[in-house]
Amino acid sequence: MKKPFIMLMFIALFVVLVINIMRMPAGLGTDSLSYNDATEHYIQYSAEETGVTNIIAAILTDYRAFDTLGETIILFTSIVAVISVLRPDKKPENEGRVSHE
Amino acid sequence: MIEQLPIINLILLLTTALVIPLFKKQRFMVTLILSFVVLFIVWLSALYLLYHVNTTGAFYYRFGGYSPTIGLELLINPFSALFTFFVITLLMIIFIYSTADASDGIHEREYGRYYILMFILLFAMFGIIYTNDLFNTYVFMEILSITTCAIISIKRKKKNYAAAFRYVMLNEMGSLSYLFGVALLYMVTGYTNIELVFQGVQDVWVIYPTNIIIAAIFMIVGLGLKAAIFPLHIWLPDAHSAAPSSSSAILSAIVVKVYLIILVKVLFSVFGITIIEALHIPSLLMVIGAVGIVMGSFFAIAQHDIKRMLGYSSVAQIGYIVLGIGLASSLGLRIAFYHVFSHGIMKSVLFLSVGAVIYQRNLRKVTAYNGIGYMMPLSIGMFTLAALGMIGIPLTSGFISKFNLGIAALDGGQGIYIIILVVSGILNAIYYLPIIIAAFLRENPENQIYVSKDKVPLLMIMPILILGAFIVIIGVYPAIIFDLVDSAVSTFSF
Amino acid sequence: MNLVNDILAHVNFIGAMALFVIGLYMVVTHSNLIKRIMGINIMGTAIFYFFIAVGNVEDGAPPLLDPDGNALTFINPLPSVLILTGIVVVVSITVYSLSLVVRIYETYGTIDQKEMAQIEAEDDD
Amino acid sequence: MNDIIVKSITRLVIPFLQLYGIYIILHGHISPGGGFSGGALIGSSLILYTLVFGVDRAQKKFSHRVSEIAESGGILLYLFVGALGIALTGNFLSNKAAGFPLGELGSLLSGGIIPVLMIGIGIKVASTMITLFHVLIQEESQ
Repeated sequence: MKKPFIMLMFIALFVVLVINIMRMPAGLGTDSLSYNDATEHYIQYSAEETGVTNIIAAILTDYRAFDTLGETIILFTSIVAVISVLRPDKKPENEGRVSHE
Repeated sequence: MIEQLPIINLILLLTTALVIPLFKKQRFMVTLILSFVVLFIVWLSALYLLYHVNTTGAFYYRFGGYSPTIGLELLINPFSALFTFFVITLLMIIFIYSTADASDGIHEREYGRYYILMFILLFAMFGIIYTNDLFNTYVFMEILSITTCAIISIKRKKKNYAAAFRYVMLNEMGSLSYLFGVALLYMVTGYTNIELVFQGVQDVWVIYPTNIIIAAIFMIVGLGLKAAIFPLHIWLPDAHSAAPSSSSAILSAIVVKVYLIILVKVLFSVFGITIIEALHIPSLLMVIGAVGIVMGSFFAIAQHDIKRMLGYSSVAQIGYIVLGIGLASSLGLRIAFYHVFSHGIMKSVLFLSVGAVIYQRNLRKVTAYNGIGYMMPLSIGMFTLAALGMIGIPLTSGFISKFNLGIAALDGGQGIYIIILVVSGILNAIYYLPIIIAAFLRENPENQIYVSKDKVPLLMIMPILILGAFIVIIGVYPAIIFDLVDSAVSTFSF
Repeated sequence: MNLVNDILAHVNFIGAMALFVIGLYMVVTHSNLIKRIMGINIMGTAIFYFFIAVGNVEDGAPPLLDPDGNALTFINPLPSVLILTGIVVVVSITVYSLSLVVRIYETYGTIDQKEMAQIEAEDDD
Repeated sequence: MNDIIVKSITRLVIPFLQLYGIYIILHGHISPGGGFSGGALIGSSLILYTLVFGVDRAQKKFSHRVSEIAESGGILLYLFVGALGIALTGNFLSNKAAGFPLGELGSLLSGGIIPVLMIGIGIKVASTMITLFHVLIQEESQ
């Protein structure tokens, strides 16, 4: 009873999303809304401003380098978090038990 | 040089987090002193920035000197300066407490890691508040969600793992919904900078309204999940009750507020008042807030574990802030911001004093508080003060928030919400007063009738007392906060 | 015929939406923890796919400049950069939640949400 | 895995894998690739070593201390380069504005801070992968 209802809700969500996206223009290539002056700037001036040919690298580590710093910090944080969860803490207990016996 | 101050703060916090693991061989005291010094320096510079922006006006910090269309920028205005100051002040006080109460379930070898996480948490919150870019906000939000989950799961108990897992799943759903909204907005505007997106959205709103509506829904639901707005609060009581006391205080008093701050930014800076009014989001938020206030209090009454009770009380108090945001007027926003302060302080006092009780007596059941007021007069006294603030007794900051929220509701023609405020005061009294009465009037199991000193370290009592003093100070002289809040509100246009 | 053309033009976006809803459905309804993590990953992938579809230009070249100065039509580079960041974020979250699942399996003896809830209820009694 | 074929082939392959990873990191600014892909290659070569020769020998090669320094070091390098921008009268993470030499377009030594940051990211990603793998595999062997 419950499951088909939830399924139906998700299908409804999907339909709403698809109807929305069908109204958006697609396949316009360089005329689409997101292909704006910022994109043109990256393509035209990145060689002059950063001196590299890989535009992705220019944006990643120059124009938006602060994002990339945040990303390396996420990696660092995940290590700290995973170690705080998984680093075995049983060793001292086991040693204690051995010495008692 | 002042222009570099915000980034210097961020670098300082980050470097401290990176340097702590290299100190492993040294005594732990070195880490603590270094951490405190860094926190104090950052506090001073946050205070100076607050003064600076309030006297000379807002400024932008542009990374690499690029214009905002192609680069990233930080925006330091009275709003962001005020909330970074709020975050660092509360966190510094909770930090002092945590140095003495790290025993609450955290293994000794994890102390260093706990402070690494705390500094990254602070870094992420500073970044979120300062940044003027939607995608950058997402990156910081993810740092924040990993660290908040990690400071819950660092206490290695069965329940913590389950609570942290539930939290990380819902958090991640929230951030991905937010990112989906950002993607939809990027599709129609081509920018991620908040101000440029705002302009783009105003143009596109006429042509493609459904896109904007769906983006708004996804972003608000995502942030609502992370901020535990009423129907999306299910993770909060588990997470907040399982965490160590100092983590609970951080989560409840600060982290949830940071998500509400992003919500305010998204509503009023990204979409703008005309669009959200056209979508009836404010009135929806008001209803959600009002229902949250009542239901959160009802759930809190039913709880036996005191930390769970405080968690549900947070759900109710978030309702006040949402109600204030939903009024969508400068009066409403003003009181929402004031309540961020007021609730942050009161809830940290409650969690920290309960933490002190757990430290000394290991009591978590609501019914076990009989006569404990004689044994721990200071902690329970401050608990009482904060609880009275929650109920809304005059002379506390809680009264000021409720009173002004009532006025703001009347001003917005929403007088019906005053009934909610009164009802919530009564409900709060129903679950807080029995604890206070039991603590001071009932006999305790050990028949101790004389008043003795709290047997907890001074470093745990001091922060509670300082925060308790703040409750009264901003309750008696609310103008201190209101002056700052007013200039923060004036950065949003209505 | 018009509708078919419309769907073909939007096929990438529709695929992204379908993936997003499938991922959301997995996270919300499945009680197996590993499957929920997979759902999160699918949701993330859907958004990255969406970003790529937004930035795509038909017959566009990858954004690598020719040092000789030949002008080409490039795809929009910004979405690619954003998802590069996004992928790393989702990977970190996945690692952290997997480590939690390891611990949950150790302490509860199960990775099923319903059984966990039962065990918790028994613990409280 | 005590198979002589696997061991010999791993010994043969790992240097090339790592060299290729370093190549990708260093050429990140003039060809597809960069810190993440190169770092992931180096990290997976170390994971391959761990899988074949066991976690104990791998830990001798890439000890705990080294991984800790590499983790912090990658970000500290990034921060240091960024802070140089402030010192050179620019903003944080400035490249051309702070006066770093951009070099000739398309050559290996070009792009100011970009290759340096790529190296920092590469170190960070490689050490993250191997550390996470070691932590997870040690948990299993407990």
